[in-house]
Amino acid sequence: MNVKKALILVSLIILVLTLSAAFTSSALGHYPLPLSGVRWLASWYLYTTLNPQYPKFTAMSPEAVTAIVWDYRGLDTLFETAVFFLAIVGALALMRGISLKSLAESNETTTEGAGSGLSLISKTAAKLLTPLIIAVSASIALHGHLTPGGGFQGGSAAAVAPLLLLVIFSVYFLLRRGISEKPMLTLRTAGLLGIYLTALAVVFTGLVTGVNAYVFQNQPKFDAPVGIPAYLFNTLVSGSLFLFNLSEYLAVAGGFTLVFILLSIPEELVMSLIRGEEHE
Amino acid sequence: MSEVDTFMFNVFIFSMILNTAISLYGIFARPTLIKKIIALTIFSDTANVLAIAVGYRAWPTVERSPIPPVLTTSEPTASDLTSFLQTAVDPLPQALVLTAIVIGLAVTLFLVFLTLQVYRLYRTTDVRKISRLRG
Amino acid sequence: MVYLLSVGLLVPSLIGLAFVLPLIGIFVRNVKFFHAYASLASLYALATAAYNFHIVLSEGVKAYPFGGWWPPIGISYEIDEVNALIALLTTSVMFLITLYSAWYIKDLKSAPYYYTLLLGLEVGMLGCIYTGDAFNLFVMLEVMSISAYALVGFHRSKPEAVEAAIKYGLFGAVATTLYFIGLVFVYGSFGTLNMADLVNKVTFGISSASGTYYGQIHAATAVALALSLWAFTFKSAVFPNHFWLPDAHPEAPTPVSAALSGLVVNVGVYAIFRFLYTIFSPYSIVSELRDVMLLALLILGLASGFVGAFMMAVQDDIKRLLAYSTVSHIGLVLVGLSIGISIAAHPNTPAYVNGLSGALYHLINHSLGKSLLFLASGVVIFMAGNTRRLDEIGGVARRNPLLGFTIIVGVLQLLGVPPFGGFFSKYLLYSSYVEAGMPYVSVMINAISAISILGYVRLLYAALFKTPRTREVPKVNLTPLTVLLALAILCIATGVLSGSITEWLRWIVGRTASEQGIFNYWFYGYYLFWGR
Amino acid sequence: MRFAGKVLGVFILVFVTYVIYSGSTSLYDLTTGVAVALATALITANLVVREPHKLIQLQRLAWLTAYAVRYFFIDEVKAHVDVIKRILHPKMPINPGIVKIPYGVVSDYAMMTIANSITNTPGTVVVEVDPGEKAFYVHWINAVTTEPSDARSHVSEVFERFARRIFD
Amino acid sequence: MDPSLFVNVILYAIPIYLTAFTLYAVRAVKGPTIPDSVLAIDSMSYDLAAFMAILSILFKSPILIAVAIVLALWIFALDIYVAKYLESREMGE
Amino acid sequence: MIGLNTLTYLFMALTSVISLIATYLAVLEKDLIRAVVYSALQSTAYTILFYLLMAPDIALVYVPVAVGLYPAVILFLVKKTERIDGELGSVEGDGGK
Amino acid sequence: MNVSEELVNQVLMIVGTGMIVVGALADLVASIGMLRFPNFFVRLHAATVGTIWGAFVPLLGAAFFAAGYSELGPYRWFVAGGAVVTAFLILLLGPVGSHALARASYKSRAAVPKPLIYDALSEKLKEGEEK
Repeated sequence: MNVKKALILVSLIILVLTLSAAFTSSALGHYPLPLSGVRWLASWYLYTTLNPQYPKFTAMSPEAVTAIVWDYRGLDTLFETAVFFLAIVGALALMRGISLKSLAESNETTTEGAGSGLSLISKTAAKLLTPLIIAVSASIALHGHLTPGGGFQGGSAAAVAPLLLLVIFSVYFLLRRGISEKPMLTLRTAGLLGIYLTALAVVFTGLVTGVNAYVFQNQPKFDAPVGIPAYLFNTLVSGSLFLFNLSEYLAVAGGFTLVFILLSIPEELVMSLIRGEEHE
Repeated sequence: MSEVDTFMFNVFIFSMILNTAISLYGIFARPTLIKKIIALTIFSDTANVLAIAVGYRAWPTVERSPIPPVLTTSEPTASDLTSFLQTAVDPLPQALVLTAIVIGLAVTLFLVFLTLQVYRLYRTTDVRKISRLRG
Repeated sequence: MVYLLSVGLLVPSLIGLAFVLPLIGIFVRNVKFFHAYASLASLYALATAAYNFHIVLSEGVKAYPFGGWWPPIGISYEIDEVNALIALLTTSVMFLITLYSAWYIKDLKSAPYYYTLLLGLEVGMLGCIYTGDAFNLFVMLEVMSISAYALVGFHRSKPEAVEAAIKYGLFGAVATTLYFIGLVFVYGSFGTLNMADLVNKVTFGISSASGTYYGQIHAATAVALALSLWAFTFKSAVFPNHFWLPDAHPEAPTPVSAALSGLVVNVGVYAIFRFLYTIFSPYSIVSELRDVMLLALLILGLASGFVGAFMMAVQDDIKRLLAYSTVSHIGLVLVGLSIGISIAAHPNTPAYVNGLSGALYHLINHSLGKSLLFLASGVVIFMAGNTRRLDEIGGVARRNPLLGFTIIVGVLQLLGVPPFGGFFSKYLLYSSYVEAGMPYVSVMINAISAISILGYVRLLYAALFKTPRTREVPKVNLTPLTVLLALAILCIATGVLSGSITEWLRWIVGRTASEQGIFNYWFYGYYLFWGR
Repeated sequence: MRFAGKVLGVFILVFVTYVIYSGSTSLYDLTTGVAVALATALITANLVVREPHKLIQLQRLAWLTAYAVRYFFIDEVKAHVDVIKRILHPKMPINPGIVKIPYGVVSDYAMMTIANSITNTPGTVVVEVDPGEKAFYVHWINAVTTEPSDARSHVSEVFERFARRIFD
Repeated sequence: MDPSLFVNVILYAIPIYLTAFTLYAVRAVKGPTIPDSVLAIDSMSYDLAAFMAILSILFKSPILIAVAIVLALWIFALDIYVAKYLESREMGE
Repeated sequence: MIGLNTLTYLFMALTSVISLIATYLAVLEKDLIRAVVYSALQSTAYTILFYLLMAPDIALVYVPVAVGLYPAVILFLVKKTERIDGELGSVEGDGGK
Repeated sequence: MNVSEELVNQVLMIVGTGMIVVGALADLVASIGMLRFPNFFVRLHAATVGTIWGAFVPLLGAAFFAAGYSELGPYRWFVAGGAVVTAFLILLLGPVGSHALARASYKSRAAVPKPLIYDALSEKLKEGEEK
């Protein structure tokens, strides 16, 4: 046991020394202060993120990070969402066949009283907070192409609302209002499909019209003359970025709520269902 | 004040490197799975801070700070873009870290569900007591 | 005409097929639907991967820029001969595994989740293989890994399975995060993440759209290579990082064991190949660092070969035995990959070409043989009444001659007996180290094969030659046996056609791991977009 | 009709928050604001509002304004100065106690307003609320009295008067 | 008057904020009980939200303000979790 | 007169030192709830770092994830499992169980 | 820019600066209180000082300051709006959080309110148990 700990310590000290030495020999590109400029690649992004002078070479969004996340490197983000999706599916697979539905009906009468959840002050405040949180999170998500924020940021902020209701009241409170596993899974799938279809929209256009087009294309390119309109009624919507943000907002909010509903399934129920299960 | 700035920035970077080591120690040496998960989140967060620090830039002038990589106008002129290029920080590490944070979150969530399942089957989360497998 | 749609659309469209599956699972109450859905999806993947392979063979290296953003600005997929070949291997074996799953997964409760995760696994592997961007590799590694963690823990009420899953998941997450730190160093010093652009900077030094270097690139390369190779050796379970594999692979559902052992470990090997033979190639300015890394890999490969072979001999669980055999074989593949040490073999010498083509050949042989054996072991376990212990299996394979035949084929393939592919690939590895002037490595390869005989013989004896304890064994229907037969035919084909396959692999290695290959990777992946 | 009233109330609340938070009144903000506010209102109306007719009585808003002015400029300042003195005093004169303070309002929002007002003035924190016997249990840094009605006149008389006019 | 005068005044206030944050952090680290730490983190984060608003003006990058509201919201959620943890038998009930 | 740049770097260093202490305590603390609280402190410190490194997007992602979701998830988990890490020790003010 | 608008801006900035400075001082005092006070329940009062004068007031101050600070351009309304919404959210969140923590730690005995001269709540809880 002690040998193992000593081994861990020694290797960690080596790691620290290596990383420090690497940093002090400017392996991160700079030492001791950051670079005085940005790397060339970054200047490409900064220069072309919203540059109407080069209509074939811009993402049409003032927000360079969102532009990179959804346009320049959209593939990463699709699969980042896929990782989150697969994590939720993995959790669902661990919880397969277990649902709160039966408990929710038996708890119909017992949980509305003053005995459960936090105090009445917290409950009243949570009721008032819910629409405010949704308003703020929607603002964060829908302005993702203009100001910091975006689908994930907004969606995770929106998930505070059901989470607070879950913690302050109880999970049965949510279930009685129709926020249960299946609607949340549907919401999540709808969001993911929105992302997916937006990513492929231009390719379909290209296939129909017979011109070249790329997967994840947003604005027209030199060799791919179709794109999603960047302006709608003279308002900047940055083409696909708005659609991506909206879809991701729904998907993330649904996903988080789903995770927390799954986490709040009582242990007795799970144990009673898992015990005596057949396996290979 | 350049020496002070340098010193402070290096304190920051070296703290992050030390954080990496401490959280790795937590992952490998602490016995409880929950503690390992906490340490894992700290570890991936530290990696993210390091990545963002790579994209930072020195102050263009003493008065003028670097700005986030977001244009604050929707109809930029050429001079807007030039000054944006001269002051904005690197957006690429930020986009990468955004992806990495969400991925880390997904993995952590899944590990939490697995830990719960381990507890259901073994009635403990201490890895020293979970020893059906010999490795 | 839409440019190279088959390359660009394959991976995203597969994940789209996975996205809707859990929702369909709520509405459709027929388990046959899910079998058909997953089989069609993986058939689509196989067809597209085959078409991509055809494109590469006929037209050379191709790159697909997502969103129309040219590298290094956007992400691009880049297929050359090696990754198109590995993708073809992956999709074909995955197709067979999906067919087999129709027999294995019977209950409606778990089918949608199982197939979603299996599709996720396939998407992750294909993404890792096709990608031409170092950060996208990280994302796809995570897609692959999280599906793998979830699939390992799929038998949720089995303590060992969940324990193996969390062990795998926890340390896998550390490994990928270390790879991310490596990428931070890459971006910090090279200022780019695109592999073709990295080739440009490290090898050709031609002024690039992403500028030149920043800071000290030797230190950065050392740290980045060390961290990323640690992550890749974790993913492919090389010796000090092999500890999770013998737990995780056996505890997964049998088809998944086959996918993990036969295919997922390949991804790590492929990534090592890409990093050490294309990006930081022998022609690069950091080749002396690369030598150190390759030497370390050689030692680790030999060590894991020995560890796997020794541990095989003492197992009493059929799936654990096969899992240790994976450790041993991946060690051998790594030994082949390490041929590029400059004291051993310069590029384009016979040793170099033999070593790399031997590694590739062995990779293919191992994938086919190991998935065959794992799938067959699933049938054996079923027939023996849900036991995995070697002494309780008691020769059930004798009751079913077809099954017995496939097991013999698989064992001979992995053992390396002359008419089978395993022999020829091991022989290539052997001869390459003899030609490179390191005969002691050749001797060790032989020793590893010799030690592993013991394990395989125990497997054969337990499954086939022991007299069965009971006369009554459950019936197995035709689906798994067809899959096993198909794999067995593939195994025999690799052996029978060994002469032409060897020539062909040598040709592939000459096209990809040579100076011309690196030039092509850079030219078609990076320069072509900017030069036109 | 009742539901429409509730929806309208939440709609206005969400729309105003959205527009203020966005900080501009461009076409984009107004359009998305209306959409978001409508969706939110339809989802949460039943949760948030119980008696929509109170929303349109303007005298309640006027009382709210008056209350805000008085609260922030008189009560808060007094309480802050008191607690700051206690913090900075070398001997730190504190005299803490948990006292019971009854309240007489009916609606939940009025109750919450009183409780938050009490908590938001330094020196008093609501520890527990008992809706059955209509009383707060307040941790008071300087418990000059333990008698419920006395304490009520010290701590929450003013808040209650306003809260009744605003919400009840 | 010149706006830079006001900016300078605020610049002198920054060290006061930093001292306050350090003291809060000391309390958060010292404990002694869990609610103490949570309360210290809580107050610190509300103050940080305010400080972030001020800094976004000093940095002349108005868009940084969005961080403040999210920080305040989630720190509140942390309070609620800890309270629920201390009070209840199961988090979901 | 200290400039804004020095103050920014000072804040950065201060925050990273706080995060270092919080990480150390979070890793070594035996009581898991305390560890969660310390990791929340560390997350808050990292949020400041992201803010100061001019990454509001990252801060907006990071705050929900690290301040909001990780503690919530781990508290759910601890509530369902056990509170003390490693060998049993007495925890003062134990309200959890 | 006309003169009256400039005057309004000046006033807004003066008010804003004043509120920000008040916030700084209140924060300092509150953090000292956090350190000096003997137990959790008394520290709650110091925390309130930090929340209202330490966060609410400077946030409004920042909103005023930004509204008058023309160098920020059209996005200054974004700062002002964000700061105002944050301020009012904190006004709602702060007390609820404090109350929830106080109630939970009292009920679960996670923090013991000592010294205490009078405790009406324990009497009530005792009565409840007797019933």
